[in-house]
Amino acid sequence: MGEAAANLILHEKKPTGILDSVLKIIAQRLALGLLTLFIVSIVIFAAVNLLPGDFAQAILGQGATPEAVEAIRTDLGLDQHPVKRYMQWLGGALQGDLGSSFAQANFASFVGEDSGVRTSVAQQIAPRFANTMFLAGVTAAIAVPFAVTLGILAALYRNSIFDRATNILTLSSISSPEFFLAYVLILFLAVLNPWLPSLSNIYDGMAFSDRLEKTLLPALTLTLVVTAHMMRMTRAAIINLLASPYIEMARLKGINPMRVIVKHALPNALAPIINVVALNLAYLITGVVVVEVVFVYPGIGQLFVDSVKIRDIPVVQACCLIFAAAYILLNLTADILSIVSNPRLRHPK
Amino acid sequence: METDASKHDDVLVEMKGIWMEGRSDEDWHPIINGVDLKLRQGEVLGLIGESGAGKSTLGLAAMGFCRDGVRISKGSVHFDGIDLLSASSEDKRKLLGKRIAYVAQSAAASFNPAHRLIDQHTEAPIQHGIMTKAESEADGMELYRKLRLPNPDEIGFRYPHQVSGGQLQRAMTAMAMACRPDLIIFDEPTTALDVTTQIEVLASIRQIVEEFNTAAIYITHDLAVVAQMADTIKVLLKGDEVEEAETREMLSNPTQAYTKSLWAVREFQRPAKPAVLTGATPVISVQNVTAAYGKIDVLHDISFDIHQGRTVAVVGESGSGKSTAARCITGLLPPRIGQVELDGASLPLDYRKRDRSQLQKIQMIYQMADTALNPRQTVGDIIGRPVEFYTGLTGKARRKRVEELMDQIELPADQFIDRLPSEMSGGQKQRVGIARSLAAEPNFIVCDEVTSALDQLVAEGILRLLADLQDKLNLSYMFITHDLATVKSIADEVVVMKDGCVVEQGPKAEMFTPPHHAYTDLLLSSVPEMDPDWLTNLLQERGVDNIGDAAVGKMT
Amino acid sequence: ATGMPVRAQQKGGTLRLGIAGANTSDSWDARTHSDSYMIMAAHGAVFDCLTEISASGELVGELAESWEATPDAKVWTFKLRTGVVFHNGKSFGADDVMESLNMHTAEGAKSAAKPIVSSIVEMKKLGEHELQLTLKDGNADFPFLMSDYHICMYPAGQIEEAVAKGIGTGLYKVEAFDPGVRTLLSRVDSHYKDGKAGWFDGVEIIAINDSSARMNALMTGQVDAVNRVDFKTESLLKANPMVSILEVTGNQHFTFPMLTGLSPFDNVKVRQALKHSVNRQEMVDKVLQGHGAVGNDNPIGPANQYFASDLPQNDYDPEKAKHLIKEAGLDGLQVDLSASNAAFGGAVDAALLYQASAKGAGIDINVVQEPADGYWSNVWLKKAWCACYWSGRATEDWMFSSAYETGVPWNDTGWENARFQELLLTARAELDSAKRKDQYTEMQMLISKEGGTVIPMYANYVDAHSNKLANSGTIGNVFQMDSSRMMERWWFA
Amino acid sequence: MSGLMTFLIALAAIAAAGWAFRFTGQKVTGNAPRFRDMAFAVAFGYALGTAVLIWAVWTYVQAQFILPEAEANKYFYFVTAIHGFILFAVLAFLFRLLGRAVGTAGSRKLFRQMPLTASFGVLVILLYTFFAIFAAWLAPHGQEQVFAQANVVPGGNPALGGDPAFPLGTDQIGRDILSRLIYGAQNTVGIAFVTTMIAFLLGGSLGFLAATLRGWVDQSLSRLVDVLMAIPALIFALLLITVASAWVKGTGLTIAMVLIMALIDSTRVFRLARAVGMNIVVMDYIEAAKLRGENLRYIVFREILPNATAPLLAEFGLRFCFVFLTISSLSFLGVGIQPPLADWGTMVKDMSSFINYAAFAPQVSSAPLLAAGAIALLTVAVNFVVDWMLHRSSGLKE
Ligand SMILES: Nc1ncnc2c1ncn2[C@@H]1O[C@H](COP(=O)(O)OP(=O)(O)OP(=O)(O)O)[C@@H](O)[C@H]1O
Ligand SMILES: Nc1ncnc2c1ncn2[C@@H]1O[C@H](COP(=O)(O)OP(=O)(O)OP(=O)(O)O)[C@@H](O)[C@H]1O
Ligand SMILES: [Mg+2]
Ligand SMILES: [Mg+2]
Repeated sequence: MGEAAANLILHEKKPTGILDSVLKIIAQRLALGLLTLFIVSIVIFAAVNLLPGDFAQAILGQGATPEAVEAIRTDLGLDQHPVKRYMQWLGGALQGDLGSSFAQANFASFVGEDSGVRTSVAQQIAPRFANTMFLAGVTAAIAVPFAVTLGILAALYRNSIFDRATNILTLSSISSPEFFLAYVLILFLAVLNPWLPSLSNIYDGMAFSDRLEKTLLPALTLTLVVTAHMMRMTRAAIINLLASPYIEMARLKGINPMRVIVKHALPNALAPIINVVALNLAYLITGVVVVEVVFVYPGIGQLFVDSVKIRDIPVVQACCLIFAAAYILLNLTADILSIVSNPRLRHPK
Repeated sequence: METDASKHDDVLVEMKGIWMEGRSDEDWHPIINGVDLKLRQGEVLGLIGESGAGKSTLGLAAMGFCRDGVRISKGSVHFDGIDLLSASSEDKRKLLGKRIAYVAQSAAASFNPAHRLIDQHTEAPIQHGIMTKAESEADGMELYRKLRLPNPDEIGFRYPHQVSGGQLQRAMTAMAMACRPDLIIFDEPTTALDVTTQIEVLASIRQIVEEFNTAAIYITHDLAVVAQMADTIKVLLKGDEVEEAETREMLSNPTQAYTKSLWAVREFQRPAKPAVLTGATPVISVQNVTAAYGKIDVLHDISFDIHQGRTVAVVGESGSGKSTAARCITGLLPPRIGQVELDGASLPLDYRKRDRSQLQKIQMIYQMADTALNPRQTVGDIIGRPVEFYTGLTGKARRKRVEELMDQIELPADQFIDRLPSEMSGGQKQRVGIARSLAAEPNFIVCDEVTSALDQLVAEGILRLLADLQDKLNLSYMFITHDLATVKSIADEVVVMKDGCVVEQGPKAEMFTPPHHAYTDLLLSSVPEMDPDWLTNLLQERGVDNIGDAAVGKMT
Repeated sequence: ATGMPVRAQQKGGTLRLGIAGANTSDSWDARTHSDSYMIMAAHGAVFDCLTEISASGELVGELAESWEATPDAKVWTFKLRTGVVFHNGKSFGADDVMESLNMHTAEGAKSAAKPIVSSIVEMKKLGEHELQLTLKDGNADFPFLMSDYHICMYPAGQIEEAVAKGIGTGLYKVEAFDPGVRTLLSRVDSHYKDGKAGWFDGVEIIAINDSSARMNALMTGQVDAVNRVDFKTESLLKANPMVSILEVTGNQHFTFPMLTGLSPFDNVKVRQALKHSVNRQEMVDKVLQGHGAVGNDNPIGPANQYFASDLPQNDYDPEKAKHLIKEAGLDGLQVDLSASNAAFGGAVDAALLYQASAKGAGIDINVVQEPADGYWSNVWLKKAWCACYWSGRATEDWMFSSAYETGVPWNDTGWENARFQELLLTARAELDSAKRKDQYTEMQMLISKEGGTVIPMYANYVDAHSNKLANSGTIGNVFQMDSSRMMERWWFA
Repeated sequence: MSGLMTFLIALAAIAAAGWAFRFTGQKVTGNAPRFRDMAFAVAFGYALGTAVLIWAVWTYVQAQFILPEAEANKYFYFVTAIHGFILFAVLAFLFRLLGRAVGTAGSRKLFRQMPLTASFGVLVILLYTFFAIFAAWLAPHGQEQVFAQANVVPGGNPALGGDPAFPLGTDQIGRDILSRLIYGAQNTVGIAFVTTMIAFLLGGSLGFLAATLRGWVDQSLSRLVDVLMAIPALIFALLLITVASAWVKGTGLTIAMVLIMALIDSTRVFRLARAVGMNIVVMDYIEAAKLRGENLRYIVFREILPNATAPLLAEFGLRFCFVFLTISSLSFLGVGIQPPLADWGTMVKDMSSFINYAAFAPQVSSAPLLAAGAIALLTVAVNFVVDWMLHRSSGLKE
């Protein structure tokens, strides 16, 4: 009997059981994630509203008359009770409306005509977020395969010079401040050898190749930042398993070392590797402010920092929410992938 | 296939003067000291010895393989004329799996959880270029059928965790046969199994080895098992060869003192105690207890009494609820229905609601001394803490009491009081565990498989100690075990459990004389005996389809 | 209206600028502009004003062709250029001017040019392209004021849209605008300045607030010119053969304004003590690396017409400062000084130098490093004492009425002085040059002695550009980057 | 195109060299296991490594002895890196020798097992601690002291713009960089250390509490931590510090920063402590203690804590690095340690623009690298030590 037929028999037996348990776990995690997101939104709202000063004052400066401040506050709804504002914001956010940016609302409303041209936060964030995702994507595309391959090789040739050198190099790179790495890369790849542009001013409608070229240097910097973590986890997860009886069994079957690692150790080490990859991806989306500053990369981190400074509450809140959602979503994905990669959970008894 | 005539001349494996070393911390310490080994085509060699004697190490060396941190410092290993020690790892890999195969102790751990059984089965034939995947799969199913696995055509497509332990062990044997090797190393293949399952695996291993005329090294610490399997037996002690002889010869006529002492362990027997007075209040009385983990009931309406100064042995296969019953008594798992009485008074079900004197009266000794003793506390602290806690003794008085207790468990206080658990052997750790429960001055002690992790010799010492303490202190024991030999030697009464129910209970003498409940019978008859013909006879008596899981299945 | 070309101009190419001073809150509303990025983009390229100060410093017409005043300088008549169209096709006329001016005085509007515009009491449309403005008081500099970068011309009736999209009459129209990130402009097809200015096909203005990144972008050829060269590294930048430094002496000065309404700065002795406890030469040497001159707490610089060069210099005199503190009735002085490099390059260093030199005078300055972003909205005009910069203005009156006149929004010291105020008004309408000189000298004296701002140094505008760029040889000194008109006046060699 | 060709040829040459290496190795050593079992990939790796080494030595010799000074300038960083590498390797080696020779039996054993990287780490940490504690005595000048000479080039060579009085030069307003680096050790390291300590006290105790008590305590604490972790650390810190800046200034703000960072980091510690605690709580000895009727305090502090020290200590090292780097980043973004306290992050930021001129003036442009290097050196050192500790506690023999 062929494998397919046998598969059929097996799957036919317990299709609901499999689906049930995995779906149930996923549903649970999802609900938990949503709850977390909800509480995050409260925390953020509270923190943002605790920020000293408000947008009206920040924008109007010393010359502000009380009436003008009041006018702006009313216009922006800042005079309402925080709880009410929160409910409104949440209601909007649930319908996908994140409000409109204070900074873009600006003073246009004092021209005497009714505005209607205010940029919505979503409009403002979308391109920035897309940029950040692009950077994260490029970095991930370089870093993940690189790190996993390095990790596998390091596990295979553990304790060799190669392993030690990789270990020292990655440790050093993870230990260096991001801006240091950025400057060193600029120094060697842009200044001393003008191979890559040090300025990552990407914009809409840029050719993909240009965009890629401009993103390369920040992506390389981030690769250096995240590779070590993933590589070391891959190595450790694999080496952890090397003492297990089934690895010994595989060796005693005369399987060559590379195959032992790739075929026998790696599938069982997937869960920790997936988790660390997800963690690092989350970092790429949310934690790259410094790199964005150094390379003048118009990502969401920059926007966030700028918005905090001018107290542009809708933007700050939206950014935070996106960060939290990205983090939660990636963790969720990692959880689900871990479940799916584990035959015990995939094929319950 | 070899002819019968050539069978005894063809030396397949020859190890000469093997010395092996293992690394700990900074230096190398000896593991095997100059052992010779010769194995002919189709011959089965039994390798026995206590834990740590170096059996596995030697067995693996016969494959030209060393675990990490182990090396062969002297000697030679030849397999079918090939010098395994100077062969390149490439050449060795060509032999492994193809001509030499390995069956590990725990099949559950030795199957890769990420792949289906059949994929693991076919890996070696495909990698060694012996068969195509399809051929190998068909062959695998054939082997499964020969080994009497249920649904042989389908079972291979399961993942390891979807198959029971005994079945896995047979699938492992099938996997070892996949390339029809000349030599198989069986490293304690049945140690992790219940007696009822073990017998099934033993039968199939023996059958397949005979059928393919494969040479084998069978490693175990159980004499009765090796007696069924091996042609010759080699006894190891701390890396030294004690003696080697033909099986029957060895069993009937051991020459060395160590071998004799091994044989003698099985003889320990306590004198029977008089029957319990009717109307006496039991120390512990479990009454109609039903308990559940979450929503699933694992104990169903069980009741038994334990009287002053007596030992009640609770037996049953793994997962039958023995430990759960103990957890109900100690209050760690409050029963859903029913109650537990101590000296006739009912106990709060949750241990957190019990007062100090109630807690003090019930103590527990654990199976794994490693996890039961805090690795960061010295022996003095481990024993001293309950002394201080329950009796309030401190300073010198406390120390004196600790020394007394250490005296009772026969560990010299001056040597051991400041040691950490990691600096002691398994038996010594178990003794510390006993002392810790004695320190509370209890009436009743739960012993949950306290000897299962120990060697026979050491285990016997612990059993004797427990018996002595019982006589001296008039303690009551609830003795959980799956080893019927232990039951025979120490119990006054026996409770047999299966699937969370008590199937039979009564005084030991009654329990070991027929007629039994069918399950008790199966349990008792599945315990291997030192007679080399035991398995053959049993199979003849019952038929191959009426042993192990199959028999258990038929019963319910 | 551009200075005479020295070399033949060539059309073509896209000019890429790396400019500091961008914010996410940037918009095309010229009333709110205060930092170089939007001034460059709006005033320098997309929008036009009525008048313009040429590279050589004289006032010329931009959207106004000519103007004349009544002798008391009260009624001004502007003749507007004809045939000018906005980027959206609307043609330019007197209505646009009137509405654009009214923007600054609209209800609730906060415009830095409000004082200028509010001095207009009447606007009269004399024709489609002729306009009469009547002032409250005479102002000889009024046409000068009309070149202010806040007073850009927007299309009447479409101001809201123009503010949102950037619709002006300038040489370059907006292709893409990403606040705080990038602006892309393209040359309009035909323009009234054709043949005189606007040689590039397009301009890309990239926001690079990080000075290190900005210099790097220039050196690696990713931009053609940058503003605000880091003085620290100017000498190193010069070593690069591909790059030229553009240094002009303007009226840009770095200041430390104190809010004179708050204690202890409400005490003039304290202010004077602080003025005597800063080592100005050291600051010029270290912060400007010599690219500038010692200031005298006076916003009127050597580039101005009525600069009072013989004013007594406020010099570093710790003893005198100590004495002044005592006179103020204080034992010692402890003050916070807020600074961020957003105020000007090296502001934190300057503050630290101030701190060090003031120690000698027994004054304990606590330097508070403020975040760079939002410095102008959160710190300046808010914190009692902070660092600040001024580009300077072409006329004395303009400078004073921007930041020193009582009650103007940018009076960053809140300083009010009756005599000064009186002089300001008189001098404004005074057409006699000698009298004006006296009046302005007295005003400078007042500010220097009693004013609330410490002006330790004048900084040259130091910008840098690639050698691929060429210019007429005459460089405007009103703002950085050729008075922010590099996009109009320069070309690729 | 020709570049690609050169590359391919070089690759082929290295591959050939690798093969030859293995072949001769096998012949010469009579098929010793080392060469016998060597995969081609490994041989290739050796050849590649050797090629890189040869290139490095060649470049070094070129730059040091052969090329004229102007051209050699290009390799300034390379040469400095090699000098630093050799210097530290030798120091670490000597230090380990010293450790093996003196001290108690235990410490000597420790040093015998120590890899060179770990001894390097220990050495650097000791040095930093020493500098941090005795900064006031060791630093030639005060951290706020301003001298007349600004922008003195590091190196102390007057011909290149240096000044022997300031061996590492002065910064843009004339403060001695060496002194500021030393004080920076005190400020930056001290603050990071305090922050990590607080994070551990908070996160550790709550984590163990959650592991022991389980139930709703565990649930609510874990959910809270989830929430706090969902907001990116650096950004959350930025936000909270901005909030804090409304109430406190200067040193107060630094203290607020310490507390905020500690809070944020304690969530990570909580996770670890809880996970480690969970593994310990299931041990039979904890059950034994519970059955004895022991109270929570005894169980947490006497039974759990002693068994959790190894992973916690390792985590402490890692956390310290992260906190340290985050503080540097915050300073770099302008909201960290407040001036005029010397702080490495700020120093890097202040001098970062010099780095662009490496091509013309390597000495000058190395100024920002000094502070950044100081940060990197310490974190590398701590990581090396932690790595070794983790390796030891993992019990892997390999
Ligand atoms: N990888 C290793 N490194 C160092 N020493 C080892 C290693 N493996 C085993 N040893 C030591 O070698 C000795 C023999 O071990 P081995 O596993 O062969 O014993 P065994 O007889 O098979 O015992 P068991 O019945 O417990 O399996 C033990 O003392 C053990 O500590
Ligand atoms: N913590 C738990 N949660 C859920 N189910 C459990 C738990 N512990 C045990 N069980 C289940 O309860 C049943 C009885 O387990 P118990 O540990 O009492 O068996 P046992 O007879 O002691 O077996 P063994 O000989 O393997 O120790 C088994 O089916 C087991 O799977
Ligand atoms: Mg073994
Ligand atoms: Mg059990």
